[in-house]
Amino acid sequence: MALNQNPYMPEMATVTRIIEETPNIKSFQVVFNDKEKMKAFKFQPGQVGQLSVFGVGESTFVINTPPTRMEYLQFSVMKAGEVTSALHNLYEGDQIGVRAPLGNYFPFDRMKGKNILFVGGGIGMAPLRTLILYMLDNREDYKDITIIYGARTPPDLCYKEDIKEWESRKDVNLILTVDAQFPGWEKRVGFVPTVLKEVAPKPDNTVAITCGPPIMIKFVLEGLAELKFPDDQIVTTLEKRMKCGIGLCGRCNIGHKYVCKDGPVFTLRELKELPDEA
Amino acid sequence: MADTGFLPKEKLKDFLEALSKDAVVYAPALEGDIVLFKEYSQGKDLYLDRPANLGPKSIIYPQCETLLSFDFKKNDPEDPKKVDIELKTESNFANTVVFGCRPCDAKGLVIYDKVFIDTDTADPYYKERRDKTTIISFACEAPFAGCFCTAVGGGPADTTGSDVLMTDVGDGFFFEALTEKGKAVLKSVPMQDGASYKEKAQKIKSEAEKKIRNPFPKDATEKLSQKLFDSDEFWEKVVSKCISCGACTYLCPTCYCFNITDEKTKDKGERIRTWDACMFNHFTLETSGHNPRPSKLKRFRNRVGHKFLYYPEKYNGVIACCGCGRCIRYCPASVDISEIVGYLKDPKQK
Amino acid sequence: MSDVGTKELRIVGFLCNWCSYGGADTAGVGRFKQPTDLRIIRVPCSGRVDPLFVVRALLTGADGVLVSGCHPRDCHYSEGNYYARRRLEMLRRLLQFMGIDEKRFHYTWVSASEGQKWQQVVTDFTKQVHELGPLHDKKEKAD
Amino acid sequence: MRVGVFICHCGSNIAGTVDVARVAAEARKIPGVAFATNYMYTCSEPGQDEIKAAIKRENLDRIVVAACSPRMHENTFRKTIQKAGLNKYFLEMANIREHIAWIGNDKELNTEKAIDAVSMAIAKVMQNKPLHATSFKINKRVLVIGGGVAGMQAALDCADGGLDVVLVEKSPAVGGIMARLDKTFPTIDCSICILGPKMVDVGQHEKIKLFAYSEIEEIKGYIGNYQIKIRKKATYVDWEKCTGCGLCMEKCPSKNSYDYFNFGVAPTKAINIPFPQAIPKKAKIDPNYCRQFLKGKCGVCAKICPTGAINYEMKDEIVTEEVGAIVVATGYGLLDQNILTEYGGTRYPDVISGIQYERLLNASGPTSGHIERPSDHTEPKTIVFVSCAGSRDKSIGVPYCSGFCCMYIAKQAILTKDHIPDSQSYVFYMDIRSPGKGYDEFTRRAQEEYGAQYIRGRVSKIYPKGKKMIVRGADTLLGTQVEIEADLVVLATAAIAAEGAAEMAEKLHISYDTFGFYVESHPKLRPVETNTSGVFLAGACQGPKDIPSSVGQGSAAAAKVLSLFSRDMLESDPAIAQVNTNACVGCLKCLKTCPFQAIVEDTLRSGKKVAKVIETVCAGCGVCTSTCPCGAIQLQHFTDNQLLSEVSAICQM
Amino acid sequence: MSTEKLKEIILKVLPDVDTVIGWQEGFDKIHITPFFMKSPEDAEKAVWNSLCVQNLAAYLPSLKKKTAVIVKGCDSRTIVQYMQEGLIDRSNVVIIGIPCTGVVSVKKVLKAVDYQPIEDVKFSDEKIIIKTSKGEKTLAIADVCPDKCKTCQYPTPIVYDHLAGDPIESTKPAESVYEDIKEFEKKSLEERRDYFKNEFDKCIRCYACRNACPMCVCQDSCIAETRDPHWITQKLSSEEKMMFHMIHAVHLAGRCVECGECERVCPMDIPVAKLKKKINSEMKELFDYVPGVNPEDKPPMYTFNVEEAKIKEHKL
Repeated sequence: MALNQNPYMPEMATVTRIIEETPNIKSFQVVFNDKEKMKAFKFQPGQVGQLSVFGVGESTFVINTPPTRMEYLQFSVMKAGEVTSALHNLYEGDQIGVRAPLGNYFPFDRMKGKNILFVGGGIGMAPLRTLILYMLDNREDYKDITIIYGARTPPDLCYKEDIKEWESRKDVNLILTVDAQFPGWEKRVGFVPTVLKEVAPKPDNTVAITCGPPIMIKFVLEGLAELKFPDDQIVTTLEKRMKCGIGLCGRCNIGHKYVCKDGPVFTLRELKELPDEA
Repeated sequence: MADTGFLPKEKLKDFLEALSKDAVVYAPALEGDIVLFKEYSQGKDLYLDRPANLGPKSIIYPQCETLLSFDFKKNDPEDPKKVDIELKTESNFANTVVFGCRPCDAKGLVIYDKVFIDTDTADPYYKERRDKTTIISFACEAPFAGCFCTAVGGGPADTTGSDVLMTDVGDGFFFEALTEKGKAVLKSVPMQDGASYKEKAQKIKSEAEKKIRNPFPKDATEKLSQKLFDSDEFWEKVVSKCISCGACTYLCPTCYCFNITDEKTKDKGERIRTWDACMFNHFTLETSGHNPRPSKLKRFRNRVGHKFLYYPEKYNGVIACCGCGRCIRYCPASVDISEIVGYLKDPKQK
Repeated sequence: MSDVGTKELRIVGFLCNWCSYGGADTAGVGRFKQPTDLRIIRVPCSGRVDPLFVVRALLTGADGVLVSGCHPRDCHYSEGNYYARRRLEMLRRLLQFMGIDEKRFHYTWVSASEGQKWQQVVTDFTKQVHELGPLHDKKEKAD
Repeated sequence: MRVGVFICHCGSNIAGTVDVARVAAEARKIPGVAFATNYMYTCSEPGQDEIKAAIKRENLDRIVVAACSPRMHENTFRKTIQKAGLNKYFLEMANIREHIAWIGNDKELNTEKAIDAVSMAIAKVMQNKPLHATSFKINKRVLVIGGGVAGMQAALDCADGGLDVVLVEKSPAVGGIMARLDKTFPTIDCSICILGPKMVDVGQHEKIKLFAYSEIEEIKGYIGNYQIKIRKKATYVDWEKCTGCGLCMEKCPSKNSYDYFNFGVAPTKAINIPFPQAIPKKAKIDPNYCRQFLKGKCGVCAKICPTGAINYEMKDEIVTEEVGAIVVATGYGLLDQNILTEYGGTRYPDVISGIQYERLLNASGPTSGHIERPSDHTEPKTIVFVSCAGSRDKSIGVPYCSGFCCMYIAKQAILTKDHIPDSQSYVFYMDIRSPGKGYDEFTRRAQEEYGAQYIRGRVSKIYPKGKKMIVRGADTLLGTQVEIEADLVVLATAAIAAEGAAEMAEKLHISYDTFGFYVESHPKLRPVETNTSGVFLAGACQGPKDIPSSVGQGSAAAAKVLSLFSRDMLESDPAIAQVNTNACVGCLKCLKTCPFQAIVEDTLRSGKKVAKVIETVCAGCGVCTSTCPCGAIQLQHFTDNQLLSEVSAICQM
Repeated sequence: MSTEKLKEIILKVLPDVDTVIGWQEGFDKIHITPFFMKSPEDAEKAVWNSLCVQNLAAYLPSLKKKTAVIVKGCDSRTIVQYMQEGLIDRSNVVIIGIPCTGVVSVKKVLKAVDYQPIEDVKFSDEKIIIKTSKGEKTLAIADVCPDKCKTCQYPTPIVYDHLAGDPIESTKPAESVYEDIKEFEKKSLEERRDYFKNEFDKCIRCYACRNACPMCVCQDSCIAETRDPHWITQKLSSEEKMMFHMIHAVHLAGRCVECGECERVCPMDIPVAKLKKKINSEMKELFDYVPGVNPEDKPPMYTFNVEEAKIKEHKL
């Protein structure tokens, strides 16, 4: 499954398309230069990849296209540090390195036959997108799908094309929200945790998957607890400073778990067993 | 018979020179007042009186190594926008013998092995060097300041990780091969049969073991107190004096945390791996400024946790500490990890 | 070939924008010929020159480093060169101590009108560095 | 990243000694460079159009122009790329003309050097970040320093343009040197008669706030927002009450006070109004001569003053004014005659300076316009004028020409003849400098109509002989030695920088030349601007000037201020220091070294103490950046990483 | 000075402060370790003897609460320098000074006893008696003291609120302070360059010297580890090691209080303090400035004179 025998060796890939999702988030569609490897590449929703801008460094991003759609791998990058800034300086046709797949993935098998609640904020929608698309591609395996997605302002919402499609589907309940009133915005206004409580989904036979900024996650988890979601039906993904991506370098551990290898996907129950070092 | 051997002291240099023919030999040497592993060459002084300040870990797991190098190539003169990147790795590690490290140093390598080799993503750089290296350890006759090897399941003549164990039996050295590699080494050099020294060596070794201090119960199954481990107050008490430097981790034969950084010039560069230390603030610092382990208390707790809780949890109860005592000996503030673990194992201690 | 020696050496110059960079411009306008070894980095003020830039340059390949700013009292930022003077004097003495000939490092003041002085400074400093020869063994590659 | 590189031929200026095509080809090889070309005149309109077109066509995001000095054309190209949609800070220039092509003959070496210069610029531009100016409000008040004719002109023009003006004059009355002149050349009209109305206007203009007998204590701030501390020196007379009646001056028993206004031609009273037309017309006590101060008793003026304005306890007072621009019109000074030892220094009372002679000629002067010898008050018949008394003399540090002496000597020779028809004037000159409208004709009139004898040559010695002064000099035209027995000798002492000019420049953060005259932004094209934006120059503080030039500059400076103030907001240069609060440890060493007090202590929400830059105060010198040990405060556009990238572009072993 | 007197002061001060930083016995008899005392019981364990080498003042800037700290004369210069630079709030610090005639270099003692594990240590009259398995060895403290003690100018703390003992005067001539620097400068340029290359090549970049340095205010923000700014790579070449030590030296210009901690803590025995001491000698020469002596002084690198009496323009 690994692209390379040497786990540090990236696979060279070409950026085929760059989408400006928001003023500071770009999505990169990437195809391995080696067509055979592209064809043979296998991964699971929720797994991540390390993108290399050579000379600058590597950084971890979730593969936000599902394994059911393999024309390219998509990564969404918010401009923050050195590597993300360098990625933002790329053009279509530029070469990057990819180490993937890394880490664990969403327990989508165990979610079969259940209602699914996605709660996402900002760039946190990236890991959810891969699972949403995967589930939509296997729609019959899952029951109700509810997506609560919020951002600071409407222009800060990612995946506008997907949103359009999800809105038009009857089998998806999409709830969008922004933090404050915005000219032309007619949908909900309010922070994601507040909207979650307003929507008040039932915990029965439902798995909640949440991802977003730390402060949002904190209050979403509180909200889910209020709504009586049990800890093992809450799934989240963690983000940490990572270097090796293979559980060696020692910086992303929380207790004995390495986020890069044993994560990034954890149930709330698993997290509660670990030291408070998120 | 190549399983044991004996060399009179004056023949030791001949032995090393013989080894040097087929391999690069690293042996401890005096550099000013400190002891370092240096490439052995003819006539060079050997220094075996005390453990090296920095063990042999840097030979097998160098402090800085190139993971890969890259060249930016503009192959199409018509299209300066198109830049191809060629990646290269190099491996030219020669057969190596580490001579005269201590049993604790060798044990440290076994702790690395589990991380770097016994995994589905084995580290090829480490593995190559490990495979090509033979370890000849030198049993300790007496403990050195801060040592506590027996408490973590080792001993002054522990054989874990060594290919050959060497014991000073007074007029010479007694060698025992412990692995096939070890046998091969002993075979390659003419040596007296050592069988007659076996008993004497054994006695020296068990005498030595008795001299090692035991800061906490040796029984590895004895759990650390989770309550104390989780208590900030406890950590504040024991590590307020820590200055957050990396001396303990860099000198530690079992610490392996690393950093990966890219460096480039105009049209080429390399990705390098360098030792890093979990005691540094920046180790876990994220771009946003958020740090999951923001204080030295949290970082120290993670270091102790890693060695005495997390690693054992992952690897069948094996403690990721070899008790060499370097972190205690060279700590600028004389922080004593064995004392801390002692508290954690027996919170009733005052 | 450099005017003063056989092979060109690497000399890095940090020039303040308002005086010395202008002085070098003036020298250019006046067609005052100079040796070619010098590579100029423009900084707003000699006070911007962290002594560590000099160290970095000398450690990574420069054979000489020249810093030039406005004359004392004439700093565009009124005080920058006073700080530069203290820092660079300290550095000069430190370099000599650690075994890098202080003659490889020179700091001076050249105003925007002193084209001829600039020519003199470049010529003399280049000559001085050439007399010392290369600082690094260029064959020995840094790892 | 897509860098575009443009190598300019500058005709043959660069291409003559640099292989520009090769430089472009080498640049093209560098990863990140998407486009590189060479062009005949990059700064020309088609050249700039080519850059804009390439930015669009090649999708370039950063530009390097290798051409002349950035001091020449950086702004040009910044505007160019801005027009093409790039942030203007995505430009770097490599100076391959002044620093390479023009100073080396070896094409091969020049080309190598140019390649390095371009590589450095490319390395730096890749580190550049887009910077955005922030706007701030302008305080539309102007400070004029100096109430001479230039300063008054600037003040009046600004005030008439609707601006509030703060005019600070260090002496007790405005008028400057011109107020002391008798007549002006070449028209011979009465100086005070033409200046007087201007002085009255200044005194009465509702938009002008006049601080006479005041000095600038401190200047803080930046263009658009200056805070000025003004020291109102103690006059010991409450000017609110003083009516300028002059009774005090009349009755004052201290008759031997030095008369600054009259350059010591005759003494004055310890309490005085400097001259009849003085604006403001207020009395002031000179405590160096006043008996009340020297002996602790007298009090005559206090007793006599009808309004009770005298206050011996008065102290200097500091007032603060806020303005948005500053016009510096601090004028000039005159060489101390004592330096001219070969002329006797000031030992001979009948060897006087031109300005002193001016006071002798003046009807409101100490002699009421009668020319008399200071020694015996007799009328002189033979008068010798010595030009270049100090000027054009390297040995005393005045290598330059004072500019106006030739003209005023001619004037004084003419006036002398008017006053004393049977007098004979001699003028020793080196060259006659008379390049102005009607000027040369004027000097000829002095010779031809008024019989002044012009002798080309230097005076080597002046010494007394009986009641006469012997002036010995060479006549270089005749090649002989001349000796003239003079009754009075007038020296055209050199014009030098005003007293305290350097200290004032330091307060203003402007530069001054070796002689203490202030340096303009550009000698041809920006003659009244300084390198410190918001500070303008007028008059002789920039160099010796005659009245029309001074007045012209006063108006020019006013025009600059008015055009600056035609906007409500100014844009600040974004190339200033910025603090990374994550890295800042709050040691505040930067605060200690900032020359502009632009850094203050700040506390973050987390309670962390950090440094904070006041954007509008920061001038962008970068002293803080090289002070900060942790690299937390970075001068934008000259960050550590930007400069390090340049270093590594050329220093890779 | 008696430990008893010190304990008395600690007990007196304790109620007013959060912590008293002192020393206690370490993992063996030769090692003393810093001790953060919170209670009277803690105070009982406090120790003072010639093995109390650590400069405890270095902890002060990182502590928020009111703290008392025990300082030797040399350590007190740290506090004075903190005051010059505004790095501590003096009213939040209680200084317990100890007059000190010299401490012991553990490295030198260990060397003297062939690095044998130490079983016991006793003091007697300017001497230290070391017991190892090979017997007892008596060493004169003067022979095994750190180099800084040999030229100590400040045996009594410069600032203190309480003094545990009577003030003592320095017996060392002031000119002796920089003798070692002058001596070293007799070496040729090349010898000096080789010397530093060899020494710094031993560096493992553990940053113990930096972290132990009381004047390294950056600590977690140190540019030795950042990429913005990217002054230095993580490579282990001689150039990078040299660069790191130059960064340390240059940043300490006019600030190094010569406590010697950098050198003491170096696990590789590198003479880390040498460059800094050289700069100090120049600060004395150029600006007549000695760091950490007068709280009113301004560190010379953060100020200037328009006319510098001792800096002459260099001719080419």
